[in-house]
Amino acid sequence: MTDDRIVPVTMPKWGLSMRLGKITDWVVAEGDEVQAGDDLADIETDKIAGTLESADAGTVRRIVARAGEDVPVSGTIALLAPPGVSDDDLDAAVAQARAVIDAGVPDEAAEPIVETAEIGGRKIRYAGAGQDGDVVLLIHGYGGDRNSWLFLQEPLAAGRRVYALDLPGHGTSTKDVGDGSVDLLADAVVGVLDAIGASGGAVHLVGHSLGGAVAAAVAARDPRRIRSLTLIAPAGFGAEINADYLRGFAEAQTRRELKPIVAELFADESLVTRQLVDDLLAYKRLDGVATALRALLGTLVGADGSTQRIDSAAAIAALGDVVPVTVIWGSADRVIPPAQAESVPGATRRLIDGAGHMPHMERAAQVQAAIEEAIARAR
Amino acid sequence: MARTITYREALNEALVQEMERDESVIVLGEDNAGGEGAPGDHDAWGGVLGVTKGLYDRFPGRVLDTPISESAFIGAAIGAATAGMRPVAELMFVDFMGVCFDQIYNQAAKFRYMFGGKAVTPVVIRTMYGAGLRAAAQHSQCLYPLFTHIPGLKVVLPATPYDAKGLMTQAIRDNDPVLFFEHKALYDLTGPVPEESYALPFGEANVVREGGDVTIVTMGRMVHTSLEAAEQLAAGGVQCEIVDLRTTSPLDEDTVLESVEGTGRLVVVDEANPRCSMATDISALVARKAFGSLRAPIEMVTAPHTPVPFSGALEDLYIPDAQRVVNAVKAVAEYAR
Amino acid sequence: MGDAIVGIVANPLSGRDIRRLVTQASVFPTAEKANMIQRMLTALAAVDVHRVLLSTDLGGISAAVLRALRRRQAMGQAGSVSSPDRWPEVEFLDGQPIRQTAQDTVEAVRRMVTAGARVIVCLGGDGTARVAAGAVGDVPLLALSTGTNNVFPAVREATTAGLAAGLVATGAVQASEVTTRAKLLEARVGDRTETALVDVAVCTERHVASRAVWDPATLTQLFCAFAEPDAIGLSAILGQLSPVSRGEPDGVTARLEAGGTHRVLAPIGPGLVATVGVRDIEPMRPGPAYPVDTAAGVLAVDGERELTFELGDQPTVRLRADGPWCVNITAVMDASARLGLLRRPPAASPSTQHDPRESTA
Amino acid sequence: MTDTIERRALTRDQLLNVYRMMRTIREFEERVHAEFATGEIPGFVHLYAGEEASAAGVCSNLDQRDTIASTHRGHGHCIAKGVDAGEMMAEIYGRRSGSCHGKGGSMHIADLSKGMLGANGIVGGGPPLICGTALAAKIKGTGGVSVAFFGDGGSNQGTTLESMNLACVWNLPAIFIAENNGYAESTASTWSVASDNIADRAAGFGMPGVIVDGFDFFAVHEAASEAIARARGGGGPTLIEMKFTRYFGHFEGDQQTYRGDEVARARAELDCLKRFADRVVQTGELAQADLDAVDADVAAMIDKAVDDAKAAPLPTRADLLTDVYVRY
Repeated sequence: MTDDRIVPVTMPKWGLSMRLGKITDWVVAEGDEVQAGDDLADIETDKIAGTLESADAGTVRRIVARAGEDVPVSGTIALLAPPGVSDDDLDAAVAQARAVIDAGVPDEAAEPIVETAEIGGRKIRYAGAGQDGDVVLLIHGYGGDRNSWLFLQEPLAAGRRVYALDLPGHGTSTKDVGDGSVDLLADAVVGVLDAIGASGGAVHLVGHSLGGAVAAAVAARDPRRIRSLTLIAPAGFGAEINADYLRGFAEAQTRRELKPIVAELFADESLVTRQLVDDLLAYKRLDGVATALRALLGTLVGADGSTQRIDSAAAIAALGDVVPVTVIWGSADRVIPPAQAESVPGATRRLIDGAGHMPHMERAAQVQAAIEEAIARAR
Repeated sequence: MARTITYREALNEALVQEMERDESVIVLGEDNAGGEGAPGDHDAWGGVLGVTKGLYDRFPGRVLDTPISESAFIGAAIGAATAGMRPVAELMFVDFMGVCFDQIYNQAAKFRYMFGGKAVTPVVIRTMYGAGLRAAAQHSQCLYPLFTHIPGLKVVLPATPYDAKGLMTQAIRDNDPVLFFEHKALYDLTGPVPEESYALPFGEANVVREGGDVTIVTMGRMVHTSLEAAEQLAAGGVQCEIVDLRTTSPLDEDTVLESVEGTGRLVVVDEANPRCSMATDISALVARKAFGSLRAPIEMVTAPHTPVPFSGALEDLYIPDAQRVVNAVKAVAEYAR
Repeated sequence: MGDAIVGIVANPLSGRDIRRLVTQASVFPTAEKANMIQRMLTALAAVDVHRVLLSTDLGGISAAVLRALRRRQAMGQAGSVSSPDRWPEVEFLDGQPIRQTAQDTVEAVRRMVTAGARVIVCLGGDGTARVAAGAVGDVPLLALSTGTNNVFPAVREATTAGLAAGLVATGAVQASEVTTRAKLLEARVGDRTETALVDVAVCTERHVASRAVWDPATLTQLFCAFAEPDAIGLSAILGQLSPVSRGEPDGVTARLEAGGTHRVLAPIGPGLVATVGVRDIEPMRPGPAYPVDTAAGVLAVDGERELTFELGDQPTVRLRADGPWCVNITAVMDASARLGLLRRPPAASPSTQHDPRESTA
Repeated sequence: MTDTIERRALTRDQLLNVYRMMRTIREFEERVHAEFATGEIPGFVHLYAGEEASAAGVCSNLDQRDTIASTHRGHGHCIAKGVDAGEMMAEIYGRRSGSCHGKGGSMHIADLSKGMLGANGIVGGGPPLICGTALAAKIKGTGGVSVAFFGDGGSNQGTTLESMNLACVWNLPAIFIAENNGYAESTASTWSVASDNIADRAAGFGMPGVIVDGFDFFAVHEAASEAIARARGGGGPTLIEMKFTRYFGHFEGDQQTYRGDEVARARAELDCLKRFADRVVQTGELAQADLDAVDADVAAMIDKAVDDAKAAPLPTRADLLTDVYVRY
C-alpha cells in the first residue's frame, strides 16, 4: 500500500490522439517546493511542445521519468509528497510507476472517434471525450480547429461529455463557408449540438475569439438550452482588433511569412514551434481554405479594414440572466485588447496574467479552473 | 482528414483529385492502365508499380496506354501541354531518359524562353529513380542532377506520402514542365495525408528535424537515411538539423543557408553519383554564400562514381547508409582547426 | 544467241499517287520492284538470255539491282556454298540526265530499241505502259503490272514473265505467233498530244494537280480502246454496258452524266465502286477525231490527268490501230509447252545429276 | 463526292491568298539570302525557297483549330500558318520586336496563338509534339488537325517513326508531311533513305502514304485537302511525301559543291510560283495584273520588314533572365 499523501504527477493528454509524451526537460528538481500552476517540465509530443504546470502544491520528492524519455499518457512522471512520507513508500511508488513507463503504450489504446454531421450541405467534424454528464462544447477561433483545445478537452472530461468541433472552413470540416457570417457558423454549432443529442439543455458553451462570438450567437438563439457560456478573448465586444494579424494570417504563403504572424498569438513566442507553423501551413494549403479565410476575414474586419465588424452585444443582451457568462482574457493579448472584457455586461471576468490571445494553450490549468468555475456557477 | 496511407496511394489520390477537378488533366504512359489490346483485364497493372491503378475506368478516355516509344509519347505529352491539356506522362524509369531526352530538354524546357514567353507547357513527367531493388545499372539511377541542370525544368523529389500528394498536386497545377521523381523504395512508406486536396509550393525546403550542431541537406529517400543517422547521433549528443530540399529546381537556398548559419557545419547526403550532383551544388552554394559561417569543411555522402551494381552485396555498399552519414556528421562535428 | 537482248524499264514513281489516300489503293514499294527485276533476271538467264539493258532511276530500283549484282559478285568470288544462280550481263542505261518525269521512260526505251533489244519489259502501271508504248516502235512490249490499279499491264509473276520474255527474245518462240497489236487512243489539244492504251476521260477539274482521276463526279465523257467487263478503272463503266475486247477493231465512247439514260455500278478505281450515269453509248471507229464537248478541263489518259484545255481549245480523241506489239505471256508459255522448249533430258543417275547447261558451257 | 470537289475548288480570293503566301515566302527568303550575304544577320539561317508549294498547299487547308510543327527550315511554314512576316524578320535580326523577342532566332520562330508550334533546331523534334496537339484536339473534340513537317533527314529519325506509329495506334488527327528536297544537309536522300521513297514507310504503319510533286501547288493542295479532311473526320493519319528541290544551300554560306545543276533546271522549268501563275492565268481564274499587284505589294511589305527590323531596338540585359519559367 502506498501512502495516500503521495500525489502523482502524470503525463497529460494533450489532444485526443496523444498517446505518448516525451519529457524534454525538467524545470524542477527533487526537493523543490511547488505551487499549483508552477511549471514542472517541458513535454513534447509528435504534434506539440508545451510546459506541464503543477495541479497541486507540494514538495517534489521523486522524479520518475528521465529527461528524454517517452512516457504513456497518464503515466506517473514525478511524485509530490510531504516530508513525512517515507523513502521506502516513495521507492515502492516509483517502482510501480517505472513498470508502467517501461511497458510502453498499450496496443489496444483506442484512436479517438471523429464524427461527422451533415449540416447545411457541409460536413462538420467533431470529437468527444468523457462518458456521461453535461455536454461541454468547445468552439475554436479564426484559423484554429478542435485541436486548439488539446490541453483542456481531456482534463474537462471528468464527469462530462466534452466535444470540440471544427467550424466550417476549418480543420477537417468542409472548407466552403458560404457568406462566412457568424450566423452560418452558429448553424453548424447548433447542428453539432443536435447531432450529439444535447437538445435537452445541460449544455455549456466555451468559445474562443471568433468562436466566442459564435458561442454567444448560439446561446442567444435558445438561451434555455445553454447552462453556461464561457468566452475566451471573444470577438464582438469593441472596435479595436489587430486586423494586420488577421490579414497576415490569411495571406501568408510560406513558413517564413507565417511564423512572425503566429507569434503574435502568444505572449511567449517560444511556443511557436516549427511543428505548429507547419501544421498551420498544411491547413492553409488545403484547397478552399484560402477562400474561407478571406470570407471570414470579411466577417471579422469591417470595410475600413481596421475595426471589428462583429457586435455581440445584442446576443449577450438576449441572454438576460438566464445564462451565466464568464469572460477569460490573456493580459498580454495582442489580437483583441483585454480591456474589452469590460464591455461584456454582467460577466464574470478572469484575466490571465502572462498569456496572449491563446490563454487556453499558454495557461491551460488556469483556464481549465476558470471554466470549471463557470460550469459550477450554472443554474 | 489525415489518414495514414502509402506514398503510392498518396500519388494516386493526387491524380484522382486533380483529374476530377480539371478535365484537361490526362494520364499517359507505358502500362498506365496495362492490358490495352490484350484479352485479359484492361486495367491490369495500373502502372508498373500501381500508382495509376483505377484511373482508367474512373476517367474514360483520359488514361492512355502507350507503345514503348518514349520519344513519341513524352513528346506527345509536351505537345498536348502546349495545346491546353495538363498531361501527366510516366517515364517508367528515369534511366530511360536517354531515349527521349531531346523532347524534355530541347523542347519542353526551352519553349517558353525560346518563343519569347509565348508558350506555356504544363506537363508533368513522373519517373521512378533510385537504387535498392537489385534492378542494376539501367534501372536504378538517380539522374535528377541532370534535369536540375536544365533551365526551364522543375525537379521535384518527395520524401513522404504527405509531400508526394501535395507536390504532385502542385506539379499538375504548375504551368511549367515538371520532372517528378518517385523513389521506388518509398512507394510502401506510410504517413499521414489529408483527404482533401492541397498543393505544396515548389522551392520550399522542409526542415524535417531541428538541431543546432550540424546541418544535413538531403532529398528523396536519403531524408529517411539521414533521419535514422540523426537519431543515432542524438543519443551521442550531436543534434542534426535536416533540410529536405523537396525540389532541386527551384532550390530553397535561404533555408539551406539559414540552417548552416545556425550550425556552421554541413553534410550533404545525395543518393546520386558524386560529380556534378546536388551534393556538389549545395556544397558550392554554401561555400560561396555562407563561407563565413562554416566551422568545418563540408562533407558529402553520395554513391560512388560507378554505375549501380546488381549484386545485393555490392548495391548495399553503393547506396549511402545511415552509418556513412553518422561518420560524416561526426567528422564535421569533431573537426578542429 | 549473243544478240538476245531484253530491255527492262521500271518506273519508280508508279503506285504512290493520291489513290493510296482516298481509296486505299495498294502500295508497291521500290524494293519489291527491284525484287521483281531480280527474279526476272534469274528466269532470263535460265532461258539463255545473256544481256539485259536496265533503265536507271533516282527512285532506288536500279540502285537496288546494282547492289544485288555486287553482292552476287562478292559471293561468287568468296566461293559461297550457296553460290547464286547465273544472271545475264546487266547493262545500266546511265549517262543520261534523269529528270524524274515520264521522259525518263521514253529515253530509256528509245535507247533499248537502238541497242537492239528483242523484247522490252515494262514494270509499272497503265501510265508507265502508255509511255513505253509510245517509244517501242515494233519491238514487242511485255507490260507487267506493279500494283493492282491497272488494266493494260498483266498481273503476272515476274519469274514466269521473265521466262516468256526470254523465249521471245531468243527466238525460241516466234514473236509474230505470240504478240498482238494493241489499239491506241490519241488525245489532242492544239499541238499537244498524249496517247492512251485503254481510255481517255474528260474531266472538269481545272488542274492536273495530283494526276490520278479518282472522283467520278468530275467526269463528263469517256473514250475506250477496249472495255472489258472484268476491268478495274474507268473502262469498267462501259465494260458493263457495252463490252469491247482488245482484239476488236472498234472502241466505244459515251457521255457521263448523273442523269444519264443508263446507271451502272462500276469499280472505277481500287476501292472505289461508284454508280455512274451514262448516256449516248456508241462505237468508236478507228480514224476519225471525236470532239470533246466540255468547255474547259483536263483530259485524263489511262486514268491520269495529263492535258489541260481551256475555252476554245476544242480537244479531240482519235482511235488508232497501230499500237505496240504486246507479248501474250499465256500464248508464249503455251507455245513453249507445245514445242517442249523447257524440257530437259532425264537425270542419268543421282550421282551424276547436274545441270545439263554446265557440260556445254 | 460533290463535297470533295467543292473542298478542292479554290475561289478567286483563295487563289490570290495562296499566291500571296507563296510570293511572301519567296520574297522573304530571297531577301534574307541577300541580307545574310551582307553579314548583318547573325547565326544559322536555312531557307525554304523552292518549297513554297508545300507550305502553302498544306496550310491553305488549315484554320485556327489546327497546329503545325516545323523544322530548322521553317520560315515558309511560319508565313503559311499566319505568323507576321515583319515580326519574323525582326526575330531573324535578333530584335526585341521579333516573334520571340530575339530569344529564338530563325530556327525557333513560333506563334502558338496562330497554331505554329515552332520551327525546330532539332531534326525530328516536331513529330512527337504534333502527336500531342492532335491528342489534345481529339480529347477536346475541336476537330483540329495537327501537321508535322519534316525533311528527308528527319524522316530517318526515330522520333519521326515513333510518332507515326503512335499516331496510328491512337488514330490521331495527325498529318506527316515529308519534304524530300533531296538532301539532308549535304547527303543525298537517295542514299540516306533506305526505302528510297519516304512515303513507302507509311505502309509499315498501316496508313496511306502518297507522293506528290512538291513543285505543284495544286497537287499538294489536293492531296493535303483529302488527308486533312480524312483526319478531321476521324480517319487517322496520312503521310505525304513532297518531292522537290531547295533553291539555296542547307544553310546560308553552304557552297553546295555536292550538288549538280538541278537548281537551275528547277528554277527554269519546275518553279512552283511560275507554274501556279501560268496555270491560273491560262485558266482565266486570275489575271496577270492581279498577280503583279500581289508581287508589288509583297515586295514593299518585305522592304518594310527589313527596314523595320534593322531599325528595331535590340533586347536588353533585363531580357536575358525573363521567361525561363512561368513562375519560379
